[in-house]
Amino acid sequence: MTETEESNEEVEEKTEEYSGPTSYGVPVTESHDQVVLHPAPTQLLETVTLLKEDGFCMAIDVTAVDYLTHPGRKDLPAGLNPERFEVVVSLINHDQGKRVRLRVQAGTDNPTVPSLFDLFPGTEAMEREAWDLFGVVFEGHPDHSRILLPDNWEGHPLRKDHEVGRIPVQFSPEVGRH
Amino acid sequence: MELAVFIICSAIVLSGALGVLIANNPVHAALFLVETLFGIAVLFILLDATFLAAVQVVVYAGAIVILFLFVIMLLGVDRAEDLGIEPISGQRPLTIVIGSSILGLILTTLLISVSGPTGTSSSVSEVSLGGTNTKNLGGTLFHDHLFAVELTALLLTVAIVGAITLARRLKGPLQPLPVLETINDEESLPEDNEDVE
Amino acid sequence: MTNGKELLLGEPERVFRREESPVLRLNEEEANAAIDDTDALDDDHRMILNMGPSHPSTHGVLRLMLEMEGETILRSKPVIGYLHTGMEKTAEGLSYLQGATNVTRMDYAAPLFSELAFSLTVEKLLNIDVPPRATWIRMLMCELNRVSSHLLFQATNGMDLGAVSMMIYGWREREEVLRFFEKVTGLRMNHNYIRPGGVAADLPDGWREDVKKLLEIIPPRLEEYDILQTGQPIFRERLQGVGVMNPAEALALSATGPILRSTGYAWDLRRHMPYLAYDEVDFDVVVGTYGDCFDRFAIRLNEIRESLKIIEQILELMPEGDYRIQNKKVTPPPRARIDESMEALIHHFKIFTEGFHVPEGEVYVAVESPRGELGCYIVSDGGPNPYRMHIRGPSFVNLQTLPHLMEGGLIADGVAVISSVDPIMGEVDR
Amino acid sequence: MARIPLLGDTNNIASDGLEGLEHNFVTARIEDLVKWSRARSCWPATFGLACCAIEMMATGAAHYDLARYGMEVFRASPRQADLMIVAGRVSQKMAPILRQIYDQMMEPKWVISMGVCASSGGMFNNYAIVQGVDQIVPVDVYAPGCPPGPETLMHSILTLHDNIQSGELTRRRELNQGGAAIDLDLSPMSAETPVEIVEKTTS
Amino acid sequence: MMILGTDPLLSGNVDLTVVLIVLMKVGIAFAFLLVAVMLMIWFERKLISDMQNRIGPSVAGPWGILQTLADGIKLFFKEDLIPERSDRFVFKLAPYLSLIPAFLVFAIVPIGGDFRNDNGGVVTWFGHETLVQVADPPIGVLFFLATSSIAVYGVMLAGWSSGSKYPLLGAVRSSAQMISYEAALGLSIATVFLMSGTLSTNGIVSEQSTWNWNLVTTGVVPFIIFVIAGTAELNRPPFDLVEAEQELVGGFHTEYSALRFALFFLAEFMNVITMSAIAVTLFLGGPNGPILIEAIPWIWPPIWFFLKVGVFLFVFVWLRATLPRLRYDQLMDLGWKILIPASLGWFLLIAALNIANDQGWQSWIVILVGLTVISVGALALMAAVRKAKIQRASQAFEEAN
Repeated sequence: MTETEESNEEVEEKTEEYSGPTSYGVPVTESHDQVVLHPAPTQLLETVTLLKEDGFCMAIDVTAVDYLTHPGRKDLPAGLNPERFEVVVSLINHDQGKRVRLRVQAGTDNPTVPSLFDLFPGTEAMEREAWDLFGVVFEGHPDHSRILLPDNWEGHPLRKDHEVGRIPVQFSPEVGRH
Repeated sequence: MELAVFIICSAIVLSGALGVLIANNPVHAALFLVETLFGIAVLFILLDATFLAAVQVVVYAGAIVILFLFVIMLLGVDRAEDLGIEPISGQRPLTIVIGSSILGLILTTLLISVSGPTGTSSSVSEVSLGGTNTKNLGGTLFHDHLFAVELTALLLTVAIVGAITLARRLKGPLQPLPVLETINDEESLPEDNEDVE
Repeated sequence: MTNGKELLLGEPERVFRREESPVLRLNEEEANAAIDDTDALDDDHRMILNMGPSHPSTHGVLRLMLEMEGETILRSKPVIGYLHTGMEKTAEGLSYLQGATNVTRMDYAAPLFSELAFSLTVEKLLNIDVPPRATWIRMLMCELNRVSSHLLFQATNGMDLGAVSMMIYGWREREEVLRFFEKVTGLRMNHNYIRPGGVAADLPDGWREDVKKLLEIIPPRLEEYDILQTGQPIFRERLQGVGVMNPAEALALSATGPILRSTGYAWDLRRHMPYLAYDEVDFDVVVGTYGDCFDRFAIRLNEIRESLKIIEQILELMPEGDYRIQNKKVTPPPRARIDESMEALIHHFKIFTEGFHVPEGEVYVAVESPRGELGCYIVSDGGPNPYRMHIRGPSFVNLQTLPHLMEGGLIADGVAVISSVDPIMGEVDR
Repeated sequence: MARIPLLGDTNNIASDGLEGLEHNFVTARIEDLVKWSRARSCWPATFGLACCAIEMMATGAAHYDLARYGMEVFRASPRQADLMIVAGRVSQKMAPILRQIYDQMMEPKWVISMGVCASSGGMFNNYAIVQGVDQIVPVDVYAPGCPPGPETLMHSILTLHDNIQSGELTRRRELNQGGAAIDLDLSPMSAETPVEIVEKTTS
Repeated sequence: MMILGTDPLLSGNVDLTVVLIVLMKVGIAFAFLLVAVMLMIWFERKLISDMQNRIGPSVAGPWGILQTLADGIKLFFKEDLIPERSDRFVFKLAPYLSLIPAFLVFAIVPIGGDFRNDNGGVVTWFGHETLVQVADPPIGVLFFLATSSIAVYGVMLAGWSSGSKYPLLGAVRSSAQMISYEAALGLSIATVFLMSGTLSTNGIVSEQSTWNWNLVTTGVVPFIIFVIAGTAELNRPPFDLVEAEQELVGGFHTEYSALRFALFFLAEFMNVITMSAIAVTLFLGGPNGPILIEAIPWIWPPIWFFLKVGVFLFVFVWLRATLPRLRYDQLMDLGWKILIPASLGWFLLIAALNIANDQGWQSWIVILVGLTVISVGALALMAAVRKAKIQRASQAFEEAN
């Protein structure tokens, strides 16, 4: 945990130094005509609150990306420290027909971001999915549990260091009772 | 032949009654009760009281015991009970004494008043003189004893109202979400549902 | 947001609750303990009932954990993952050309939409524009697919309410659309027809007549559905006022598609953020009024009519030209060229073995599938396979509305609600 | 043998009706009669998983109509079903439940593995999908395709009917003890400890 | 014995021929019912297929007519199971409780006989005068009500004894449903008693021998109520909540397999046939109908009877193919708030008319006054129901906030 906190602080320091274009107080870039914001995990709730007040009324998607084998990506704003795990949140503004995407550098070993449940309860399942498949912790989530895989599954299969291949049938007397 | 039927029915009635007492499981007890009621219905037929026999089955077996079962299943008390426990000490011997004395009293009274079991079937009894037994029964109830019948009906109605008042319990979310009256408007027909943006 | 607008949308308070929420937040062990704990049952007459995952009305393998009092549903929790296929992991091992094969198996009732979302995303990453004919073919096929998907809904919805004939009728009409699909794509479902760069093949000869025939067959059958269902008192009784949701709740729960529109909130990506050529055709966005199951049913029924309207216009507006982009790097050469040209052979070989490289970057593109917003998020590291491919399945998100819609209803209402949300488990579990 | 009788052809109906009972109906052996009835009344369990389930339902609908073979009686309760059509990919999470449902079915019971995902995992050779449902339950007929069209499914159903009627399946079943010979090691679930699945055949 | 009633066969000496005739009747009724059920299942599957643009069973036997036989044999030879958590004795008993009443009811239905010229349906067989029904007890229709109330036990105990949740829910539903609708059923039949003045089925049919069918004389309403309540009593769609496949998997018979399940299946369809037969007897004049060819007069009554029964069977299948299922509370509302008050009101109206006839009052005044009173009552009831609904809704609303 301490490592994560340290890295978070590091990110904050970096963003303070950041001199590029900002929007809602956080660095902003553009990817194929799509607006991408880059808040730090600690800034996430604040940014999303601002966005929500600004008419972004729906959280369309929450997912995560594991950049283990692709560390040197170029599309981050200069000065932002890339981390292994990134949480991607898509919001939509119905009035203006605009989308915005937030890419949060969640950390390397114990990726942690605050849960958006209190702002958008619709993110509950998506955050559970991100935990299930990537092991990203969402602090303050009301039901932080696996959603797609069995409760007693070990590992997070969409991480890049997890095998793709065939795993024989697993049986457990506990699951699947009626 | 009638004697044979009588003996068989008596055996059914008695074994059923005994079963009600002995059965551990309330559902089994209720089933034994049905058995008893059936036996009695056949006994009624033997006495040519066919209407009574049918009503016995329709009302008692068809409605009342079903309600018993309904309650038993709904409340989930359908588990076998341990009969070894006596909530009131000495209740069993006491029951035997009181029960047998009441039985003795009734039998004595009956034997004195009608001078022994007659075995007369109802087709020749007072109720059935002239006309079918349904008609006579109706006549007896709704001509001769109308006041008593109505009084009983009133009593039962009061009992039902009382039971509902006592048992009604308002807690938690009730029925489906508030059904607004407007929902039944014609507006919700799909033809009118299109909203051109 | 102004106050007036909030009033219009309603109060979303219910969905924000952590405690006393309609969502049953129990895990497996706690639920099993509650099931075994018979004393607890006696105390407050509540019981935990498991519905599924092989229950006839749970549309495949959805499992619901219901907390019931008698037959009234108090809280519930959709338990999913029984069809988890690991498609997002598989996608990382497939090239961009093969990717459509993978995503098409997600929403198996409307496979073309997943292909479309995937292809549009890849095209955006590649910065290419497909020829107009490809765009219009895509629109034609997608709208037909929307028709077949909604017909399937009509069938299953009828079945879930006990109208057995509706099941057969819905399938009968769907079969007509599938025949056309088979003619065009070679398959009845899981077509892999829309690919990055265009579509797999041009429309076959006589497609216009086939589509016209469909346009003739389906509308009168929809009238029959109206007679059998819409005007049916029992049917209306079963659906009206059941599973009500207001627009604010739907927005908060990120519900899209017919669920959002049923609350009276007009939001359709085809109109409000047009893609393909939807800004060139005329159609209506169907919205409901009360946000109940009946509205969701009626919206789907009328969206079939709207789709047919669009298809009619496509028949007139369909341009001539290429059905896929003429870019050697992305599209394989025609079969005849391979025999003549060494270069074509090499291109063909490269595309089908290694695949084409896509510039580094990440992008999210969404389309309006029959179930709501279907989005595709792809991260490319410059290689021939997507570094990460994520599909935002509308069913997956919409499923969160179930506990809120079912709260306080009877089991039978629960069945109607599940049916009206119309989840496709392949897309939920991916 | 697997043939669909010409539907409009009423001349053949009488002969088709009791096909397999070649000799006189009255003097037919009881065993033949039982086999005939099992083949003619093969009630499937409602058990759909993925894409194939849609095609399975399409097979039951108007254009293909499984009812012709007395099979429109899809039973929701596995106790009353004779045939389990595993229609679609079987995930690791679903596998124990599938086996449980199979165990709840009464003998004699048959299994059709519909589609490549159920038969072999198909294109999804990854952590989530069971690579072939025959690891969990004994499969009698495999239907190829992704998804198999209604014709393919019907062909596999008719093949099953033929095998039931010829007694082929009953013989095979005796060898593997009705699927009981598939042995499952019930050790705790984890990705690291693969479970041994041994198929014992007493031959 | 009075229970066998007014059959002239038993009024004289009971010799061997008489006993044989009685046995023959029982045998024919039994065999007829079994064959009819077999055909009924086939008929239903074939007809519903037709309504759904399908072909239906066509492989087992000519036109699939042996489909039911195949199902039966298969179920007979299937592995049987008694669930571990079940109550073994009751579990085994329940199917028979369901089946036997279904058989018994058919005994009181007159399926033929000559009812012309106040003949009372008497025919002459082997030199003995007899009725074309197994028994004609003086309480005939009450016997039907009694047996049908026993049939509830089969369903209810089957659900309970299975020892699992879905069947239990099915059982509780069924008992409530059947009791509720039995009241409406009984009240609608009561109007027939008023018109006929007898409970005996033979007597009721005799009263309708001159096209004065009870359908008309009781004013159609009781007939409609009888058909609706009868459908509910049979657990047929749209009232098949007991089995409700979409909600309760299989309802009360979820845990049953093999032969025991077949018995339930059999009982269900047998009940459909007997209910149709009773409806024909009570409202449609039973076997009465014109004798078209005088040469063989005895053949016509059974033909008319089966034709009328066939119409009912068709209607039951039609309902199943068309209507969605009611919800449980809607079912109860229909039973208690509409059918029972309506049948009660109509019963009182008919009774008033009867008294008017006896006393020589003007019948149109009675009808006018009666209808007014009934509609006032109906309005009052509707207002009460509506008020309760609003009250409950507002209460729930307050509690929610």
